[in-house]
Amino acid sequence: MAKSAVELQEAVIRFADDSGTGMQVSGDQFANTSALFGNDLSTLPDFPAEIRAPAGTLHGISSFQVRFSSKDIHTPGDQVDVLIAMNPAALKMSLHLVKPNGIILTNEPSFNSAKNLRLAGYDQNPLETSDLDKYQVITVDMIDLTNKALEEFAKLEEEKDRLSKKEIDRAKNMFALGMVFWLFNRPLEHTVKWIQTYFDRPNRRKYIEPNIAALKAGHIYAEATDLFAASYEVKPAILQPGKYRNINGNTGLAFGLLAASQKSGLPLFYSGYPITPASAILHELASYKRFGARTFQAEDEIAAMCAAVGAAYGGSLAVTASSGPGIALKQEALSLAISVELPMIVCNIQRGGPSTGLPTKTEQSDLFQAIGGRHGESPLPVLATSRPSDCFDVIYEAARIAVKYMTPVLLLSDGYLGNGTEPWPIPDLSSLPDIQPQFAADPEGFEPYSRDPATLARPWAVPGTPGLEHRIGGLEKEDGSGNVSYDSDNHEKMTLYRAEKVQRVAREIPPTKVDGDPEGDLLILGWGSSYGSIRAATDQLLAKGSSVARVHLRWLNPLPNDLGEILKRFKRILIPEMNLGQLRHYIRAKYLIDAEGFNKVQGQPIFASEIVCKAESMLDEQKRGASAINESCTNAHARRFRI
Amino acid sequence: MAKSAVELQEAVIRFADDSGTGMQVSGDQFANTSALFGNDLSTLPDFPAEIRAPAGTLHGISSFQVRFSSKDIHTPGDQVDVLIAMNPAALKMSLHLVKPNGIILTNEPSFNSAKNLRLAGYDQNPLETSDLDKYQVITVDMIDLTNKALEEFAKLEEEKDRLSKKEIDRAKNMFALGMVFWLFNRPLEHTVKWIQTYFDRPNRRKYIEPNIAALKAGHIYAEATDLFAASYEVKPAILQPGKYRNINGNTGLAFGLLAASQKSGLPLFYSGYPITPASAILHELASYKRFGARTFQAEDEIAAMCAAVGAAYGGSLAVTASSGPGIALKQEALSLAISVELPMIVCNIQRGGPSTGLPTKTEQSDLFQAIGGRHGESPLPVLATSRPSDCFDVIYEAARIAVKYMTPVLLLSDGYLGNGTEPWPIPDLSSLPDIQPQFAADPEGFEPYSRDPATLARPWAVPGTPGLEHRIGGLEKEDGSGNVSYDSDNHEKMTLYRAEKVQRVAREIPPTKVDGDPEGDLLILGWGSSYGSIRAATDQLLAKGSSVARVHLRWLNPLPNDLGEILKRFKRILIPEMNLGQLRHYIRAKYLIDAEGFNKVQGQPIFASEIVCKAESMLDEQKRGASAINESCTNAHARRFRI
Amino acid sequence: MKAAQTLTPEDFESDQTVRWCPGCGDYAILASIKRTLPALGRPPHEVAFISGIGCSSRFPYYMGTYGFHTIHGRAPAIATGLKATRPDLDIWIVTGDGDSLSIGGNHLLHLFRRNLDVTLLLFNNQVYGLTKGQYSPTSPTGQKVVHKSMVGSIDTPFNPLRIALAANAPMIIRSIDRDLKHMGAMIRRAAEHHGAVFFEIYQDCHVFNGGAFAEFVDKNSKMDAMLYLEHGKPMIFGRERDKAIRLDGLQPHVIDLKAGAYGADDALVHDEHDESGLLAGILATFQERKDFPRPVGVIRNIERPCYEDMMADQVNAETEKGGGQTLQELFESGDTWEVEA
Amino acid sequence: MKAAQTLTPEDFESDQTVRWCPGCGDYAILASIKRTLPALGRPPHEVAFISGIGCSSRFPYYMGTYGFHTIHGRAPAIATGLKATRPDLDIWIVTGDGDSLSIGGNHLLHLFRRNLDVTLLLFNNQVYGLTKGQYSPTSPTGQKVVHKSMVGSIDTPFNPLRIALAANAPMIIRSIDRDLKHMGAMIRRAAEHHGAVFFEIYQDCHVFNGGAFAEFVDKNSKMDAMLYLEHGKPMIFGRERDKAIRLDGLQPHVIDLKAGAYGADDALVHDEHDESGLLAGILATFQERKDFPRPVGVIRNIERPCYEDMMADQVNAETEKGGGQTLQELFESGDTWEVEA
Ligand SMILES: Cc1ncc(C[n+]2csc(CCOP(=O)(O)OP(=O)(O)O)c2C)c(N)n1
Ligand SMILES: Cc1ncc(C[n+]2csc(CCOP(=O)(O)OP(=O)(O)O)c2C)c(N)n1
Ligand code: SF4
Ligand code: SF4
Ligand SMILES: [Mg+2]
Ligand SMILES: [Mg+2]
Repeated sequence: MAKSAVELQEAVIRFADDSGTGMQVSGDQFANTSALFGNDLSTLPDFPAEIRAPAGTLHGISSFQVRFSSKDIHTPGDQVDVLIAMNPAALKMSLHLVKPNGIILTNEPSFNSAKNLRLAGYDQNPLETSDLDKYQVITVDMIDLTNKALEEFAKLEEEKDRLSKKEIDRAKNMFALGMVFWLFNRPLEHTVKWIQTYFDRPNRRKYIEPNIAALKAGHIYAEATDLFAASYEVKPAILQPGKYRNINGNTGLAFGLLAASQKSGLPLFYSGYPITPASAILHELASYKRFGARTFQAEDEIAAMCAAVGAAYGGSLAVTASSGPGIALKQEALSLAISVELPMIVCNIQRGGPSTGLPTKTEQSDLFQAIGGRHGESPLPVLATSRPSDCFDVIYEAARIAVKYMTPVLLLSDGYLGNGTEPWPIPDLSSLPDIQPQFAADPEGFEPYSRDPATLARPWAVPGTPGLEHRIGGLEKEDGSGNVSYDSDNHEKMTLYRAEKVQRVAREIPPTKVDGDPEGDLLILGWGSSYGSIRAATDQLLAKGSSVARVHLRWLNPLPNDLGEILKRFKRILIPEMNLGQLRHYIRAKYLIDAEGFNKVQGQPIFASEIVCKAESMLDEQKRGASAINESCTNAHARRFRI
Repeated sequence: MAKSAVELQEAVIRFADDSGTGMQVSGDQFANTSALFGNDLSTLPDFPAEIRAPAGTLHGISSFQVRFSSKDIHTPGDQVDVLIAMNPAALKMSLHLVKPNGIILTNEPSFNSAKNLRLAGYDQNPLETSDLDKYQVITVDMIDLTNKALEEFAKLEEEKDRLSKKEIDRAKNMFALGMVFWLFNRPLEHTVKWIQTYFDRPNRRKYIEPNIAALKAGHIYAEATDLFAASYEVKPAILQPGKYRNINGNTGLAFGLLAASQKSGLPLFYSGYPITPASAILHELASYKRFGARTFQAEDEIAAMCAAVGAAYGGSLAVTASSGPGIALKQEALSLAISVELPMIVCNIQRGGPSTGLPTKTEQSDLFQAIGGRHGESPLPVLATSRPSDCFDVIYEAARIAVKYMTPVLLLSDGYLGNGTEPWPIPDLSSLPDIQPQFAADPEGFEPYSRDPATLARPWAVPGTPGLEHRIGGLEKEDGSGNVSYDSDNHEKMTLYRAEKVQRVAREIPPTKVDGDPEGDLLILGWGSSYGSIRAATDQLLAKGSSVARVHLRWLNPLPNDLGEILKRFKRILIPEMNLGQLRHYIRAKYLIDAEGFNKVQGQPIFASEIVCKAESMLDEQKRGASAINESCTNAHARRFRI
Repeated sequence: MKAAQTLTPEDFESDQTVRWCPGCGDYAILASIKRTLPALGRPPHEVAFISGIGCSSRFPYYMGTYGFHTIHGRAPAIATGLKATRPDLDIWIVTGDGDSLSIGGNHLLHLFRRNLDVTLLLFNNQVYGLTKGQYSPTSPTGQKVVHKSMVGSIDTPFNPLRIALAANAPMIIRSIDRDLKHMGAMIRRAAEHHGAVFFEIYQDCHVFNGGAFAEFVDKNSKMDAMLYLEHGKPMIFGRERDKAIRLDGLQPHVIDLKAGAYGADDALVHDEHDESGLLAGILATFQERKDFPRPVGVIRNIERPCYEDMMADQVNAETEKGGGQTLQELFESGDTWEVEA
Repeated sequence: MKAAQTLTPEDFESDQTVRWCPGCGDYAILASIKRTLPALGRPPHEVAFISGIGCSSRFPYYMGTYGFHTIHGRAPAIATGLKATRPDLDIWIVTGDGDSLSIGGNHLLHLFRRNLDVTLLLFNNQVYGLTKGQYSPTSPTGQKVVHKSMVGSIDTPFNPLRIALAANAPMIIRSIDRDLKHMGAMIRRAAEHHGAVFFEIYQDCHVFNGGAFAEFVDKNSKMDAMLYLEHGKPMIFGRERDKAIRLDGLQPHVIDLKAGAYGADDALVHDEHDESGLLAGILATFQERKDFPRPVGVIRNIERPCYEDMMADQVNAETEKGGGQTLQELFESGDTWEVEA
């Protein structure tokens, strides 16, 4: 019998099962449905580095976490309200995230398999021990129920339409999703529509009806039975008015490039070599050839970088992307791009390092590589995205700066932003700032290395322009003429020009936004994907009345001109990073301020709670002058590994 | 008629002519003769990036500067006493270095050639204008004199022995050298011996007699004529007792590796891809196969780096070297080496950047690349050579640390050190510190990622060892077992291990030597090849009674443990570098000290005089609180290029 | 450590769980290699597997030998450094079509040019498996990235045999994942050869490029689709051994032995040892020709001096020539002088 | 900007002084290219020379066209990006044997595999000139680094033609620096071809590898040492045109036309257009055979679709299919929702 729904402000749901069983789909469907319903939300997909590790193993688990709310939120959440654990390994991997008294929905038969239990490292079935006492555990035989619901499809006349048991079992993810939809009073329509279009392909159409049936069956089952103590409701969030869609960071980058190409009138050339988590950008753009995007899958990252240099030389908006290992390979050619001063964008979708590291995990540890990772004095502007929904703006700005200053620009994103989704207020193309390439055309007094007095940009003189024939290259060039020059004074002059040009980009940076107290005890400074956690943490701290504020940097090189003055207004500076303190290093060197770090290198986003904990211990220290608290939690992870 | 020689404490001679005319040989001969005579000395070869630019052009000039002294010296000198300018271009390129009233020895006929004058950019023959009034100009028709002296060889019966005019002309460098030998009362024997051995090859023997004849003719001519106002004498220097030879930095590195290989019992494997100014190391080692050195000319720098990784994996002392562009290409594989924690040495013989930059000029601008130029948290020890005679010690230490801590080590040298020569006190092999590789052999409880509690080094378990079969790779590894691990806590733990291991290398660094006042107004901090100039500058400042001292760093990562405390003892810190302030950046970030820089990026060594000038203006400021002086000179070069 | 003769497949097995997709062709390859190695007489500790990055390159983790999972495309260069300094080891390189022919193409060429005594196993699944299905340098033109509404590739694929021949690979072999017996025999041939072996293995990427080699696996088509090469034997194939290859001038043709016009002795005879590489060159063209069978087996097998042997010879020769000069003597040679105390 | 027909060599000359060693073969190549370009009808501003690093790669500085002296080994990749986006330009790559076959080998392979309409001029002097004389991938085994008491190279050299064929280069040409007339003719052939041209030029590095190609330059030996190829013509050579190439089975032989046993019609006839590449493959083996002449001229000349054309076609086709969806519409497609003010 139906219950009246309990109203919640927000909830965090985590779907987990073997990779390849459709859990990413279930999560994604729940997210989109909630977005359409008007919730603010944030998602965190997490899958193994192996394509498909063996079923039942801890390494094989693929999970998808979605947090949705009636207030605006910025992280996928530190703790889970509802965990859908389809097998023991899934439970093992996610249990530590579940809130006390949280709901755990499990698929019974997979917990009766000794093999599954062994693979997950359980010597007993956890459903039968007291381990889960502090949670609301709901155990359902989804295999059996799904098979019952889909009986008819197993009996169809037409051999080709008939479904095997195996095929029917695979619909259990829809059954589970149906139950969760009921739990949160969500409509099924959106997912039904999706099923109808997704399977509308040869040899796939026969799956449409069964999946819809499984979805509905799960919904009805939850409705009919008394499994859940209650159903819940999360009201729509009050977002800025406007038209929204859900977007992940890599799609945001792709869209931003299409926009920059259209606004600038520059043909888009994107060259890449597949690598996790950057490949998706290449896939996206390759499917937008109709907007004139030329995509090139190169033989390696060096070739991808070089092809971008060639395309920029020819007058295209040239872009390449990779992650750490690939960026390492691009550096030599990037140094050439800096020397010949051509506009292009290099994106680094960061992942765990060093070397191959943790390809599917996220990290912020390529900042040193971005700013200083080349030979010689080879400066370039560096900026970073901080949420899936700002990737569009950031890469658009990167394009504008690259073209205006005639310089390669390096953009840092990461796997968490690339795959995570957020509602995105769809911009009006006509309202975007102009990008105006200045192509040289007049042979009169033309010099390839003359400079715009304001930006120090050199002219963009593309092959094919009559009368501008000239030669460029990686050897040092004479100021003005661009002829090869070994003159010592000229070399210093050109070195200073290249450095100063990048510094002048700071003129483009709007006044830095300080959220919270304009001055006070603690400033939390961040960059990149820790944005959400830092924002949530500061909000909590402010709510508790602490004297804190936060600044989140989009520009890392150059740093904003007003940053030094802002930093001085606070007693202490905290810089949370998913690395060992790379931004902190630059802040200390430039401003000689003893900034402190909260550094987490676990291939996972920093949790807001961790930042709050660290911040409060710092605030306490100031009051008490004691560092007692400190030990308690903030360095918990560091302490675990005192070595 | 003979004159009694005027005694000098030191002198600087510069030989300059078209490349390929033997000026490097003349300079080298003068240097070796002086070394054998017992002078301390320092040399600076300088040649064009082109193999052989056209005769008479400014770009084609090859020069060799030698400074020799009866006191110990550390730089090739800022100013020249005697310039041998064999053609107008040579004069044009070096004139600004000659002291007022310095001697300029020129070869007349080449100044009578309109073409030569035009190529050098003279509209009149400078020998006939007043431009050179403030110098002692000596003009000799060396062509004519050499031809007269070698007449007989042009008339020889045997066609095959007979010399053409062209061949005879080429001996003029020996004629010039003979004159200079007379000017400084140097014996000819050493050069005569050298000629006899150097030309002792098929088709070359016929040049032995003529060259000796030319050398003697020049000597006699100077003796006989009254050309020079006086002859000079520079007495032997009082060096530490011991056996000496002249050495350049690249040979020092090669010798150091042979020594490390022999002392450690590890076979030496050197892989490289030719690049200026690092190629010489490959050439050197390739000629020492008899000491077991295996050298491998790879297809590119990536392969060279990878081959080193493979050799290290197999238990060799693996080494590779390149310069900036090549190091950029090595970074991805170097990151693998860091991840699998194998010992090896990577040398960067720095040159002017960015990109191809100034291949034959020197620079210190790859420090950022060395310390932070990789993706992920990938730390490694970095040290630097500071003079040709310490390259041996530095690379030997690099080998010792690499093996003891099981880590790749990056060594920074530069073109100036690589090619420049200095007297080298030949070490006694038996007196060098031990290098003791610890190869794992016992299968009992073997774990590839267990760690030595002191050094955190993992065991070196090479293929072929029974019972130690194991797998390693670039993915994150589980502490201990080394199995692939995506566990977040483990990743952080391993990241901290890798960082801490490099920090512990600081335990190997002896107490930092502070030369000059133990505390005071100004500390001049340096690294790399600015050693000589900094040392000379501090000595001058101390002599003038200023309160200064200097510290020269061999270790750049980690920095010495006692450095912070030392820095605090001085009111101001000056860091002269041939870059835009890369060491300064690290000092500021680590110690939050407002270190100042003297930065010269001209592809040339910093001059002692420039440092003295900068230092004095800083000292003045402190007294006067005025920055009046400042403008006068120290920023001269920066001011020239205010942009 | 056991005596070679008592070795079993288990001795070549690691304790790691295998992590390939269900149905992946890599499982079969792993099985035949584990099954074959014991017979080759090298104990596990003398064997090293070096791989790059890719699904295929996970291979070393599953072997009980020494193993090094390196970086993308560089395994040949790393193996070169290892073999040049450790000729005593038995070294196998495992790589994929992307790893070896896209990013790693140059190292592959130089490995075979220099000819080190290693065997390179190229798992060719005509796709980038690990990165989820992009086309590779061996993918047919038009191949699409799976699950993407993308237009197909416009790249012309490489013919791996032509690449191996260009680098003058002394031994060239081809086999297929599903044919364990043939694979085993070929692995033995590769192991016996002193010199670099280019070993292409058709491997089914079940998930992203399933069935790419179906015609060579399917019982019905396989005998007509493949030509099993044997040295000195005529090139006859077909389910009823009713087809053969005949040379007409330079160009090969498929002849029908039933039609009567031609007999078995018109068939081209295979010669592994053709130094010129021309015969292998003809076999290489088969995959570009319509209705031609795909040659499998030992395509080429000649002897060339090995790099590591020449390197060792040089070092030894120089050491003797060196006339026992000590290192100390070297340092003190040339122009030296004493400064007296 | 002049009309094409009135162009002169001076229009293709830059104001930079040429900086090669006296006697360097590069001078001759520069001369013939400047002399030939005016006739090809493209004004200087539509022409771009892209080079890597090396003495040879200084080439663009001396041309009055657009020029880009890039980095070592990467010119093919940079030219690919330029040609893919600017099919309208006439693009020439200038590279050396080290630049293109050592560090740049992989990019070279992929350039020809994809087949962009560019001409790659490989200045093969069998040595690293700019870095002062180390052996290169085309240096004969045993070559020493000049002025060094080093033992010789133990590397087996590449055969550049085999590399070009492995990448399925549609046009392959060889000429020599000193033969200005032949060079000029070949440059014209290359320019006429739509597709990637692999153009090997034997170039004398006077300083570090002088005389490496003496036999092909020396008046007395040259006619016996070289085989000038012409399409459809028998392969006859020799000072008295008294020698020819005859095919015996697969293997080529040099026959003596004077001896009487053979006549001109026994000679193998050259066919540029052999799709299979087998004939070119046979010509490639000549340099590995004793007493065989070195083939020069157009070795191969077939048509293959060009990468940049296919790319443009895809973009155009997609744009039409796109049915005029605007970018704004794309952004607003899929699941969207309105938040009311
Ligand atoms: C430098 C670098 N670039 C790109 C990648 C991403 N990557 C990993 S495997 C792979 C290709 C895999 O294809 P293949 O070599 O055919 O192996 P398979 O997975 O098909 O067995 C790529 C592009 C990487 N790991 N490192
Ligand atoms: C990344 C990099 N590695 C190495 C070098 C040094 N280098 C410059 S040219 C060259 C080889 C030159 O040989 P080749 O390509 O045959 O040209 P050549 O000088 O003979 O014309 C090398 C190794 C470089 N400039 N950049
Ligand atoms: S993705 Fe393909 S190649 Fe990789 S494991 Fe799965 S089936 Fe095998
Ligand atoms: S080194 Fe050789 S290739 Fe280079 S310019 Fe001189 S002669 Fe020519
Ligand atoms: Mg593959
Ligand atoms: Mg060359």
